[in-house]
Amino acid sequence: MADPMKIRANVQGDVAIVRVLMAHPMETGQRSQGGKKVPLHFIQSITAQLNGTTVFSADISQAISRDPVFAFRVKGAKAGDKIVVTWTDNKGETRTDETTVRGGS
Amino acid sequence: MMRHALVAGLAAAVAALAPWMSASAQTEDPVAADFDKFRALMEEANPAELFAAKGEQLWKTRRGPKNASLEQCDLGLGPGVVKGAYAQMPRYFADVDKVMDAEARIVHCMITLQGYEYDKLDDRPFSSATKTPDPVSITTYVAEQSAGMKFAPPQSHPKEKASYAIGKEMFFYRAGVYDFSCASCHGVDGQRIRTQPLPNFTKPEQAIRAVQGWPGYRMTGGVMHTLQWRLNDCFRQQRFPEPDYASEILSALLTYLTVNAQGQDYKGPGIKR
Amino acid sequence: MQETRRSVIRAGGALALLALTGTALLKPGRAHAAWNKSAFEAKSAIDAMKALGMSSPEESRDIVIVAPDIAENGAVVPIEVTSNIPGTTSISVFIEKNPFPYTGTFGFAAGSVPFVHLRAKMGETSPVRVVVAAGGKHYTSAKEVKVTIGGCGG
Amino acid sequence: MRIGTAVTLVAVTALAAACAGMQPDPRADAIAMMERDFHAEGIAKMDRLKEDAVQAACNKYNDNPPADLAKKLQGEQYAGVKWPQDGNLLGDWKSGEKIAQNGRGMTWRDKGAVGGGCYNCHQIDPATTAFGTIGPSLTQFAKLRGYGPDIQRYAYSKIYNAKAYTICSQMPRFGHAGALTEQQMKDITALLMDPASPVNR
Repeated sequence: MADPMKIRANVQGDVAIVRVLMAHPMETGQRSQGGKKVPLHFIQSITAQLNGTTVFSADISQAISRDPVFAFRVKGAKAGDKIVVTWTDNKGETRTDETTVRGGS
Repeated sequence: MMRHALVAGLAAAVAALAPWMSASAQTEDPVAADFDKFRALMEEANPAELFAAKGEQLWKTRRGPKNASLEQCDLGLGPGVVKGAYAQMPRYFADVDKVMDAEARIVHCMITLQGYEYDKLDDRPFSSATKTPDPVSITTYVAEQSAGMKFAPPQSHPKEKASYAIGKEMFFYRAGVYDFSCASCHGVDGQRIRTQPLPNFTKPEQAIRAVQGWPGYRMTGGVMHTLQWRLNDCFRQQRFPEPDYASEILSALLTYLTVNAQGQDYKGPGIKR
Repeated sequence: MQETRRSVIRAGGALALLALTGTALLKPGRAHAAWNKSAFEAKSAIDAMKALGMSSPEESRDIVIVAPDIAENGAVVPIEVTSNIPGTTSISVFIEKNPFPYTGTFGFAAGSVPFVHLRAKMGETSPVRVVVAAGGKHYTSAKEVKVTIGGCGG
Repeated sequence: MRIGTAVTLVAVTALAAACAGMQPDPRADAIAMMERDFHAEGIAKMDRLKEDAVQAACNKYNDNPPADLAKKLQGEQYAGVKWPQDGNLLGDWKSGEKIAQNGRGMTWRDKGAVGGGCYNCHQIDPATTAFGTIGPSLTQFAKLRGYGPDIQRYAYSKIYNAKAYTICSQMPRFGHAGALTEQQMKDITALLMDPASPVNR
């Protein structure tokens, strides 16, 4: 099973900055190991929800770096709100993690 | 002392003879500044955190032949105390009567508390694209728990002083097919190898660069590396034989480097090129 | 031959687009179209944009791209995009000189700010092109990122 | 193997400690610890940790040995330079540039030497912008010093053994160490000395 994500969401003014770290090899299919090509293996889709409503989504290619990092900003989020992030990769593997929005800067 | 005077004299002479040198060092600065700016941007969300999270889990989970967690491991501040321990290592440990750096101590605890064998931990101790060894993740976790604290490796025990002295000798020891020492690259101000700037680790304000940012998430290959890996790779490029993983000589060299950097803030696990 | 293949791909794209309307209804979680295989497999940014239905986007100064002039390491190039165009619904990124230029589309809904931070692999020096969708139209801007081979061997 | 080494070294360390009890000797302790805590890997054998006379003098005197000792050692190093049998010191500067660019070789991952790594420390062809600053710039090397046989011999022997001129130079002794072949050293000499080389244009 995939390792958990690290999600941080901090309110700054009326916007919550959400930073997501994902553990994934993001193999391009071009890299060789022991004389063999490592097959294409990468996250394709990401969605993020704030209290159950989708606020951010992404479709990505294998060109996103290994252990992907994304940041996005959500208006109107308050301390205590729930952020849920899900990714799905090209092998159908998926992972969902959540965090609580923190107040302050 | 004499060495410093000599080196400073040489540097001054070189600068006087070759004015282009300082000029070219200056033209390189905007690029270095740009690198620093984007490094800072990346440090706001560093994949090293993923390894720290994994390391925390490994620290707290009962594992190994003895089915024990590492929560009784004494990193110098008492059994189980992780907060601030990394910034105060290497230090002397009475139970082994020697000085150990953080990773060496973690390996020691994995052996004594959990029953792992050194030979297995030593087999492939550095991260690869497909595997991050457990001590690397655990060291990352332990290091993260000292983020924002000042480096303060103790120098009160005679063995800690001896460790510093031995590390210093090691730093300046020239040998091997190319006659290199650590100081060949890191003993003079303002030099670079190819395009890479070379900090002078004999000076406190630059010595911090030996220990800052480690453990580091390497952009190349996207793997986590600790100071054990960094020193190993230094000796490889120095054309020396290979140092044993988590050995006392590496703890001594780390004592020398960390004491030189003492009093400066540790920012926590970093991102490396 | 090539022409035929392209029309097939285009037809595939159209089908996907049709399918999307259905999936969008089934999966309320998505803020934009389904993973567009033909766009992601396109070998040029222009072909990828065509597959995404982004023909002839308009140059815009309201797209801010923050990326290094020279990447320290092509394996991890940080890119931040902010769109100041009202009604922005998505930001798409194309690294023109990569073997597969289309890097991703980031969709914004329900109060999310049209901003994204991502990190991408770059094989060589290339323009990083951004296309923003807003109010049914497309806008574009680009920034060049130099990728050098550093290090000293040994 | 390791256990055997460890046991011997415990003895060595004990001995060192006994001596250290009288007078602290970090240098002896460091050498004993290195001998114990390093192991041979690939072509990098343990004998690489042993100082030769030059390294020992530089280590002992912080890279600044007494003048008479330095002079004696430099003479010995110069005497050890093996000159090409055919008497020709200049090879192909284009090949020399490639060797100068390549910094690989002689580590425990290598099978032997590959390049000279000259650019790691020196500016040479001004068109090659990725160069280090540990050594002086060699741009216009012969243009400034002359193209004659004396300077050719100086360049060749300096590459062969930099310690023949400056006993604690940071530059490796490429010929002495067997890291570069005679032909490679000729090619690098040509890079510095050939009037057609971009170094002198």
